[in-house]
Amino acid sequence: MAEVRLENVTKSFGGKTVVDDLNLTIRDQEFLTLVGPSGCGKSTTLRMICGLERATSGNVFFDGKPVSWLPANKRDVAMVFQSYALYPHKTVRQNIGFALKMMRVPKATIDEQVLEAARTLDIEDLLDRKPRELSGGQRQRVALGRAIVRDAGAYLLDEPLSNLDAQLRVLMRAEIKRLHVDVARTFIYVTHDQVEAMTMSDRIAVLRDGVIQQCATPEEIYERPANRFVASFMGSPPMNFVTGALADVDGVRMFRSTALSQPIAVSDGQPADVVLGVRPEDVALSPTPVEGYRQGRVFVSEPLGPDVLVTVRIEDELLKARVPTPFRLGHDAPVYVGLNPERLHLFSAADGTALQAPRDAA
Amino acid sequence: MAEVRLENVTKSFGGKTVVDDLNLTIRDQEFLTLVGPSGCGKSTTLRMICGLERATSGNVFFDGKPVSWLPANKRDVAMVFQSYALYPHKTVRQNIGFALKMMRVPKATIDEQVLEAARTLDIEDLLDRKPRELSGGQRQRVALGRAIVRDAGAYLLDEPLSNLDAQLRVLMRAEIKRLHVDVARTFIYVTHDQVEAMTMSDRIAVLRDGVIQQCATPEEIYERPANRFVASFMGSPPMNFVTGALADVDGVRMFRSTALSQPIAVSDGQPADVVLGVRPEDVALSPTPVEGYRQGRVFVSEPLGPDVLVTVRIEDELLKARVPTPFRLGHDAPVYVGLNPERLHLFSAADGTALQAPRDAA
Amino acid sequence: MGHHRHHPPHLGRLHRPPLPEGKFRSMTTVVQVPLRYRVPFKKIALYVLAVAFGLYLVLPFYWIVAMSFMHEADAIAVPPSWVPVHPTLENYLGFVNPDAAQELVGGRAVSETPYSLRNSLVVATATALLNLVLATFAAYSFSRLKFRGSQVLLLLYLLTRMVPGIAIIIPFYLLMRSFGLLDTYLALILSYTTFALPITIWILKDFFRSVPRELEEAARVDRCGWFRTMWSVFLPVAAPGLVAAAVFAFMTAWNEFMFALFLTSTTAAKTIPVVAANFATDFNTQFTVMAAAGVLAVVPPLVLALLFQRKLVQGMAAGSVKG
Amino acid sequence: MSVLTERRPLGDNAKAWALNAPAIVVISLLVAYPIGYSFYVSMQRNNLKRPRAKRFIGLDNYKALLSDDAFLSALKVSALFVLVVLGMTVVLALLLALVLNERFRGRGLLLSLALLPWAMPGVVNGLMWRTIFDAKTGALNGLLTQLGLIDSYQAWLTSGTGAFLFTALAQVWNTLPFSVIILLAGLSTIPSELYDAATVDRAGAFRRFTQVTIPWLLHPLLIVLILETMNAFRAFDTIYVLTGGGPGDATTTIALLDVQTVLTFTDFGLGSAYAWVITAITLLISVGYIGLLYRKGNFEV
Amino acid sequence: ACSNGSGGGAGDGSVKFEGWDYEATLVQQNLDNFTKTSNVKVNYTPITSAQYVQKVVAEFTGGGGPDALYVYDDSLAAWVEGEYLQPIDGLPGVDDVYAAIFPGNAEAMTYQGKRYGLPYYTDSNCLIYNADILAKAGFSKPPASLEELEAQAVKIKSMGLLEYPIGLPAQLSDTWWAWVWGLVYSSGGDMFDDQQAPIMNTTDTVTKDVLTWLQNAANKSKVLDPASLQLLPVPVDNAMKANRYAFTIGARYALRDYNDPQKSKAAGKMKMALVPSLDGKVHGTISNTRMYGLAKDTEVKDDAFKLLTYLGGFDASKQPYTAKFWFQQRGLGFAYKELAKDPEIVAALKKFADPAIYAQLAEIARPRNVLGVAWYTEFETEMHKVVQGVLSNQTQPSAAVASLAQTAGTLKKKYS
Ligand SMILES: Nc1ncnc2c1ncn2[C@@H]1O[C@H](COP(=O)(O)OP(=O)(O)OP(=O)(O)O)[C@@H](O)[C@H]1O
Ligand SMILES: Nc1ncnc2c1ncn2[C@@H]1O[C@H](COP(=O)(O)OP(=O)(O)OP(=O)(O)O)[C@@H](O)[C@H]1O
Ligand SMILES: [Mg+2]
Ligand SMILES: [Mg+2]
Repeated sequence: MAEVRLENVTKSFGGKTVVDDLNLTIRDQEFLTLVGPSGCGKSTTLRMICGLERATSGNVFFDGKPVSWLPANKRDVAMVFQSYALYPHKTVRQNIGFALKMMRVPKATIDEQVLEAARTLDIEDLLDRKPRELSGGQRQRVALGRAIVRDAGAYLLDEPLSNLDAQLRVLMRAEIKRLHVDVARTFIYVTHDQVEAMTMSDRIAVLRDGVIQQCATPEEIYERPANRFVASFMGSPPMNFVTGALADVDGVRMFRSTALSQPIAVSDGQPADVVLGVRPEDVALSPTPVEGYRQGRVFVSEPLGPDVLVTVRIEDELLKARVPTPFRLGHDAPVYVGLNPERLHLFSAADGTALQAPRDAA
Repeated sequence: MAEVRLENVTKSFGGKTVVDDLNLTIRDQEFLTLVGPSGCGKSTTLRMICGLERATSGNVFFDGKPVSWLPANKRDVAMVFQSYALYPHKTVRQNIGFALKMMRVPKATIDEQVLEAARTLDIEDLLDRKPRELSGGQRQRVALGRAIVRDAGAYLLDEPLSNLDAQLRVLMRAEIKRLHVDVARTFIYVTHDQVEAMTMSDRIAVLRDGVIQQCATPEEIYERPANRFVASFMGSPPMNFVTGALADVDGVRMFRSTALSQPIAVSDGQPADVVLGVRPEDVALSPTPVEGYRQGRVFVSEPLGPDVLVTVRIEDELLKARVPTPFRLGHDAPVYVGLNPERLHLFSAADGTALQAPRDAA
Repeated sequence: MGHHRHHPPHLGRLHRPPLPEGKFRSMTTVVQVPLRYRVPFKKIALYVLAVAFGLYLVLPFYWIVAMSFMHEADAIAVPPSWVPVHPTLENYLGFVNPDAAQELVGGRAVSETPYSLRNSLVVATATALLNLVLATFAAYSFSRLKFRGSQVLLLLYLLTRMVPGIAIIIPFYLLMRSFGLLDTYLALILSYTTFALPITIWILKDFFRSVPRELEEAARVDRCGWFRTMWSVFLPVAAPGLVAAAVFAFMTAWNEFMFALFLTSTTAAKTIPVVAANFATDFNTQFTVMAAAGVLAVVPPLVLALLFQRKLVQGMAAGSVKG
Repeated sequence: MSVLTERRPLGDNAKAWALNAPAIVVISLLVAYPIGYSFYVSMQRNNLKRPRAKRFIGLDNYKALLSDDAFLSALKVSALFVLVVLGMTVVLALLLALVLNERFRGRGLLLSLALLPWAMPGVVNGLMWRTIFDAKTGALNGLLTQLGLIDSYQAWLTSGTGAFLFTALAQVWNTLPFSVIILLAGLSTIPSELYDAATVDRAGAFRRFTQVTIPWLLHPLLIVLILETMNAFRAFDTIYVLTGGGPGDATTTIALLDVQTVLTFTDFGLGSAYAWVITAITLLISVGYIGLLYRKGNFEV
Repeated sequence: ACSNGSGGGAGDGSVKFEGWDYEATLVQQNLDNFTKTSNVKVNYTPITSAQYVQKVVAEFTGGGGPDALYVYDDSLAAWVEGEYLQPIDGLPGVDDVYAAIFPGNAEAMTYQGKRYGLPYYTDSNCLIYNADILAKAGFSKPPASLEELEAQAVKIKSMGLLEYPIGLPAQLSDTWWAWVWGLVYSSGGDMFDDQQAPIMNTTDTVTKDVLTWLQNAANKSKVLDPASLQLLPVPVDNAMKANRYAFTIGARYALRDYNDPQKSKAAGKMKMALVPSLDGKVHGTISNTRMYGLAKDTEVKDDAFKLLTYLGGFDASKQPYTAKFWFQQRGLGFAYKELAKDPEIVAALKKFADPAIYAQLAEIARPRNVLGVAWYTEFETEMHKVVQGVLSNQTQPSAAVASLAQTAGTLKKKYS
């Protein structure tokens, strides 16, 4: 029920700018995820949207109306704090029900909703404990519970699942998604978990040092990162980058580096110094020579469960490849490396902006 | 420099047992990871090892000597707290250097080491801030820094990377590993991140409700889970489970459920009621019929970046398959499902213990 | 999957409370006017209150200050003149120049004032410190350890403070006399310590309680023994409480009168309240000199307060623990 | 692993008592005897003016109190005084502490001012109020006249109610600092993120106060209540200087009566009995406060 | 200084001497002079006057009392009973002193037939009036009777010179209200007979009549300032000095200040007269005596008594040296009859009072006759409250005297 717009929002702490001229519109009912390296200003942005922090300059609009001067308690937003901020003097039940109590919801309704939220979060049997007596993950769930019982215009969730185990996280993710559908409100989500970001979001905004790098759908971000930073940031294990240059060899446009020489389809008028990007899953390995593959040697291989992450050394360059389990070559074994030509990224070596990306999203 | 042994350790909080008769030996210089659902007693176990909590019964031994009565400051362990526990009145520099100061390390050495740790953690420019001026991830890194500057007999790390972005986490993981190699001490690590657990550990101990389910190498845990719980807990997306029965059909031992009928090699003398487990990556999908594949219909597909997680419905059962991107079938499209016969798990329906697992680790 | 998770296959949607329409439902209804340049009511209220309290606190004292710069006759003039019309320093002169004190009522008191200020400072500071040390130990036990008899002990501490001083002054005097401590700092320090200790323990135990346990644990892991933990981590974090307790003990000692009167007799230990009392006799009261002495008596604690006020209002454990 | 000896450290019980030992030693060494002595004296006929009549009379002093009009009237005055002073002190102190807990210009100054009444020696303080409330030359009269609020100088302390209220006012001024400091220090322990959370949970300023501030302040408030009750019950200096307990009995509190009995009438027996009645009453009230507030405020972060 | 044994004293051979803190600097000077001449060391401790009695009591109780000390006549009985003091009968010069002082003072220093003190100073109550205001109202003579006093006050009031011409210190405090006694004694009445039985409600109606007069003055003619209820002696002094009252009843020495141009705007206008009586005749007035006493347990009795003699007795030239010293320095009243004729004294006296009236007051003054009873302090305290009731019109004089008599009875019983 709310479109949230940040207009030229800047936030400084004593001279240090942590959010820099941010412009971002989160559409009504959108699920937007904020990602970015630690300390890039995600929490600060949420806090400004929420009204806990006032922007040094710029404005926040809800549904087109400026709210910069509206205190948080009048903004009708729910928030999960990164640090939980549970009320230590209240039981879990009171913690979760507090906002409802503030809205003068009848006692019985509160109880019912708290119970239901607790069930969803699997903390039903902890309802009468104080936060002090909970484990880290349990506290985080209480913090989440405090937000999900609410009926707010916008939900801000600051890494709400970071301390939960994978199982639970999957479940909680589903619950949050379902809540999003159910209440049809705007969600702004901060996470460090790429799977979360990729699977849950309508759009992802990538922040770096307080500046938005790209704001687009998950596919777009993954497939067509706007610059090298986004490309490297999204995707784990991260994209391989090889510095080199473009050259025309026999009328074929080629990317060349010490180790690689790869034909590449690219429009004209690009700078010569470029960086080639290729994701590990787009690197194929073969124990036997294959046409167009380069020979390298296995440097190290790490099992990731279903896959194996193999680092291959070609000349002086290291390339990571993600191949399905089993992979049985040992250190220094010769291996042949091929790059999926359809899924190559090219960035300017100078400023890192994307020069080309796979034409076609997966 | 220390073997840590827990012997019949039990911990109760006011009647509620949270760690139950735990027996665990962490070998000298081992990297052991504790995993388990939120609230299963991981932190409590660490705290008992560390000496912050006294076991209700049972004993903790360091190098064979009982230390149950030794206070934390005499145990020579370093610890990253799940809740960070930074000293609010000290700067980042002082926080990190505090333990060294306590050990009367010369000032210059402290400064040097702190700086080095800060560089490793990428918080060099925050050294003179107080914790309250840091972002969540930065705080966590300070907490980590406090442990890594130390020269301790054992390092206990309670989810030290949960609030870091993927990039940083990969780096930090490597740093911790490197530290482990460098100092050659015992590491006990708690994480919810399976990749972390799988890639870093010598052994993984899976905890559930305060009871150890399995303690083995990552491969073992992944390939030969001791019971259904371990199987379901490790691996994301989790293993598929299909309840059914064993039957001899035409002399071939078959697993049968409503939806499936799968030949399976299994020793005799097993109970009839069993649960079949298969990991999503061991489920193959084909748009066209394949010999031995069952027909199902696509229920939902979720892109995970390099892979797609496809949920297929066969009769009334849902099976998840993880297949490489791209996967282009839409909802309700018919699809053919095959299980990798070499990678099937079988569990007793009654108590969940593993009856068989893939013979051969990947 | 964990046996303890029994999620219904399809979780029903959360029931939302039927909220009064238009009141909280959405921010669209809340944000009706662009609240851009809101009058900062809170700030205004804050300043109004601050000024009101400031006046309430300072006006009576101001009168003392003003009087201390007046001649006796002006001080009791009708209507009063709010600033000294014939300002004079003569009320203060005696304190620095004993000869000038001779002619005043309570001239001896005037000459004793500097000593008594010194005595008061020594006694009050020592009391505050001794109190902090003793109370820190005890308060720690109440805030961190579960032990049998804790509640009773807490009450007992209080009880010792509840018997009015008047009932124990004579036996106390006897006790101090038998210790040979009459007219010494120690007598005063000890008696004020016993007065302030129970309350200090109560004050500190509360503040200690709000220091996150994890901090202490972290310090232990960082190889601090208990004392070191207290000194380097626990106490600095509990600083506001310590300052409050110290101020309490200091002030208790600073303005206590009766015990000081009974236990001291010479400038060796007489404190400022005892000496100040000498400015008012049955026969005469040298208002203005007494006011000057009062002003002098207020200055040291006030300076201390200014020095320590920052500690008192610093937040305690911001940013240190998560959860 | 440096030392790995199996040496049992002290249990919580022993540790706690060890930690309390210094305080217990100091307190019992110094006040156990006086307190015991005074209790013993309270069961004596013991008037210094008649040393030969001294003897043990059990609870007779206490029994006599029941029919002692002066005592009963003083008890009533004291109760009222405690009520008025405590109420005003707590409200004003809370308000002032809240103000001081905000950031604004001049906060340090105001904080120091808030300590000021505390730093003043009782006699100076008494003199100050006397010159302020003085009927002939008082500053209050001067001020109110100049402001045009009264026509002529008033004798504020000559009516029972007036004397009562004005002494209470002076007493509040004096006892405010303690409460302010304790409450302020209490406020500073409240993590600001709790206010953030409560604000986001739509609690307005008032509800943040009742839901976050008050629960955190319960224990400091408990101390304030106990100590201010104690103080008000024992208030002596200010009352003595301002009214001497008059007019009539209007401001003769039990503490005043007690001091007078002991020091002026030198009746130690009766005076000690008064003192123990004061002790018993304050203890009872304190236990009441504790029962009311201790549990609720007893939580850990 | 007082840590040894139960004997008290300074323990180093010097005389431990305590007094309330009036002009402690002068006292010290005087003592230095004594030490110089006698070679007796004196260890002098002044004590806050408001707590003097209490502290001395504590010291004696604790066994650390002084060797010589100031004693109020009010405290004498209790301190003797408490065995703090020893009689000085028979010690050298005592008889001479007692023969040379006014009988009232001698009486005040005697308890149960034994003498306990040498006089420090004495004073008696008088009517103090502002002659200037009286003159403006057309009076050239001070009132002799209470009726006259009221009439003059009414005139002053009606002329608008003062709203309330009469002021009295009637706030409760631990000091006694001399003016009540003064009024009763000036009219020839008493509250107690010689056996300390209350007579104010029976045979002697003076108290009741005085109270009636007070009530009328305060409430009917409204010439007595109602603010008196919150006035201690010092504020009354201030008001007198500021010409804000025409009359008060107070001690003679107050005039010294009142007539000191440095301190008083009314300097030169203030005069003293006998306390007006009901019938206009001269009957008497009240006096008090402050004395030097000798501790019972002193170990330096000889030196202590030497000090006592220096302070309260005659010097080598048969002169009451210190008494004279005090009068000259501060105008403190003297107990020695002869001093009234001393030319130096007269000269000094003339500066602020009429020597004749001054002397007459000393002659007719007598001490309270209930000083010796154990319950005197309680009675005095109760009396203040009762008089406050009368002044504020809440108690009728008849009820007041009844209540006083009853109080005396109760106290007597309690102390028997
Ligand atoms: N002080 C306490 N009182 C009562 N129960 C407690 C207390 N501390 C922890 N518990 C309970 O003990 C169990 C184990 O807690 P612990 O912190 O060890 O869990 P954990 O495995 O670290 O979980 P997480 O991954 O969520 O951090 C939890 O169920 C928790 O609720
Ligand atoms: N009170 C403060 N004073 C100074 N700097 C601050 C303050 N609060 C935050 N910062 C800085 O602002 C930057 C952004 O902080 P923020 O909490 O928004 O980061 P974040 O993106 O949420 O990081 P994380 O993922 O680690 O939580 C950080 O570099 C942090 O150090
Ligand atoms: Mg953050
Ligand atoms: Mg944990």
